Amino acid sequence: MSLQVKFAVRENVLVVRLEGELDHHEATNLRESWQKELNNNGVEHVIVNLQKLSFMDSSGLGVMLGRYKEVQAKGNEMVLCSISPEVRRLFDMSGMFKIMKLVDDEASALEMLGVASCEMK
Amino acid sequence: MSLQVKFAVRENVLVVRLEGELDHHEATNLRESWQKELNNNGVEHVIVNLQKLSFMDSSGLGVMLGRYKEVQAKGNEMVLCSISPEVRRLFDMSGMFKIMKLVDDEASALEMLGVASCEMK
Amino acid sequence: MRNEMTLEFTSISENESLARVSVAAFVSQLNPTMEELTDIKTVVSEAVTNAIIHGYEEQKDEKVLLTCAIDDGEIEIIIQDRGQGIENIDIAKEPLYTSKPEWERSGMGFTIMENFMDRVDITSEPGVGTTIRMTKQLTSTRALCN
Amino acid sequence: MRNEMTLEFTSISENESLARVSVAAFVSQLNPTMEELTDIKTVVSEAVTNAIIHGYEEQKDEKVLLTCAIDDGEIEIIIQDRGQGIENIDIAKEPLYTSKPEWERSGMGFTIMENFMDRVDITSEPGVGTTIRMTKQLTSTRALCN
Ligand SMILES: Nc1ncnc2c1ncn2[C@@H]1O[C@H](COP(=O)(O)OP(=O)(O)O)[C@@H](O)[C@H]1O
Ligand SMILES: Nc1ncnc2c1ncn2[C@@H]1O[C@H](COP(=O)(O)OP(=O)(O)O)[C@@H](O)[C@H]1O
Repeated sequence: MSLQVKFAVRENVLVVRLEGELDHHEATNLRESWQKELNNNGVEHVIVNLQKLSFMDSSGLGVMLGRYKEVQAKGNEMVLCSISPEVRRLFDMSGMFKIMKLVDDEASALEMLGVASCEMK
Repeated sequence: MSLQVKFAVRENVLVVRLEGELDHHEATNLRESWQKELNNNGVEHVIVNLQKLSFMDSSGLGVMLGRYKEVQAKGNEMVLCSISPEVRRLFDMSGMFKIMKLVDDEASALEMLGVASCEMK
Repeated sequence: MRNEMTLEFTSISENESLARVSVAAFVSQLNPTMEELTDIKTVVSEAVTNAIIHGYEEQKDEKVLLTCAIDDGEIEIIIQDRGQGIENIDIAKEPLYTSKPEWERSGMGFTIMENFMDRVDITSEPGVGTTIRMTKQLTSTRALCN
Repeated sequence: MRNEMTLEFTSISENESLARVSVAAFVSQLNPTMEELTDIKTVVSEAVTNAIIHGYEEQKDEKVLLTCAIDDGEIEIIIQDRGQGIENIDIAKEPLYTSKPEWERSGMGFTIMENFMDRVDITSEPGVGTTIRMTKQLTSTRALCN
């Protein structure tokens, strides 16, 4: 029921794949590990893959908004993809898509950020 | 989390496939529908397929033992198959396999009961 | 028929998922839609999180009390803390308002509760604690009443 | 660190799964093995079922009380009813003994509790009620203590 987080780097893009449930308890750890990844690796843009995220509440929104602001402050982009209907309800209700971009899948997100869309490791 | 029960008849054998969790709440319904099936269809022997049963407690043992006695009283056989490790613990502990036969899968159970082992509908 | 559960637990963030899972298991007796179940898990998570971080300011030896009752397809959820209470409820309810921006709170908790439930009542007294009472009629049963 | 939950619910069989699911969600913080988790769900199911069918004889407006505490990998589960109580605990504990054979009870409830837990204490008074207290040390944490 807890949260699994996987990071991958593709050229200058950090891909964050979330799996499980993102609540206040998980938010603190996620924030820390995510910030660490953003400071490494010469990463610029971010893709958040929500495909396997089955639950999220407003503590999750806080983490997303926090990272979005950091990325945007450096003139870079953050794109969400592969959202499930469960999690989409919260994003719709809270108007998050007026701020962040949402695309269907990782391939589209990579393309949007100018990364050649071949196989991802 | 509740129990799904599927019955199938193959020659003179009633196949009972259980899916989900079998506790006291579910046991009463299961008992009734199972007894109805035993009285129909010219059924003699019984195979209980436990493959998708994820939980069972002693109320479930009661239902199994009850049907076993009814089947045995008519000189027929009841065979269990495809038990999961979770449910096996309870059966092992309570010595059920000293009474009932357990085989690996439905095909073996059908063979044991003398039904030709072709495709099941 | 009325069915009721009361869950009391230590005020630590590990128990946020316990609260969601228990309420979800309880209300699933009413066969809610997937959307309704998600809404209910979300509002429970919001109110319990608030009790832990705002009510008790992360003191780990307090208790959160959760009551859930179902009666003819109506769900009532009450979440209570005996923490520091809310000075001004009208301000607290405003979308995006948070007293803890440094913790990356989004200030959307109450807005989400009010959107996902039919009714939300907040009772709070500084120094005494906060009680959130929420109700929701499930659509499946609402249709049956017509 | 100690963590505690108390769950009180109406004495109807629909709530047997609620009790299992809540305790499972709570103890999963300790990372139990699959076997340990199955054992715990099973004993909770046994004791709660007994409270509902034996303690309250299926009266649907009573309450079952469940407490679960975890402390350094030791799990304590207490299940209580204010029902009719047990006349003779030694007889009740015997494998295969049941006072309700006509309901297809297997008489294995207490035997399962004693096998799957480290310790089971039964306190009961006719006309007052029954309390089952069970403890179990998880192997993962037991290994750490050596
Ligand atoms: N249980 C509570 N006890 C004390 N204060 C609370 C409680 N719940 C909410 N509040 C106050 O109301 C504000 C708004 O809550 P909410 O909309 O959930 O946003 P957030 O939790 O993101 O701050 C909180 O920042 C806090 O000041
Ligand atoms: N909570 C309880 N209240 C009253 N009697 C109980 C309670 N729990 C158990 N008993 C008595 O102990 C007997 C044995 O219990 P158990 O081993 O669980 O078997 P079973 O539930 O299959 O009868 C029951 O048949 C009942 O007479």
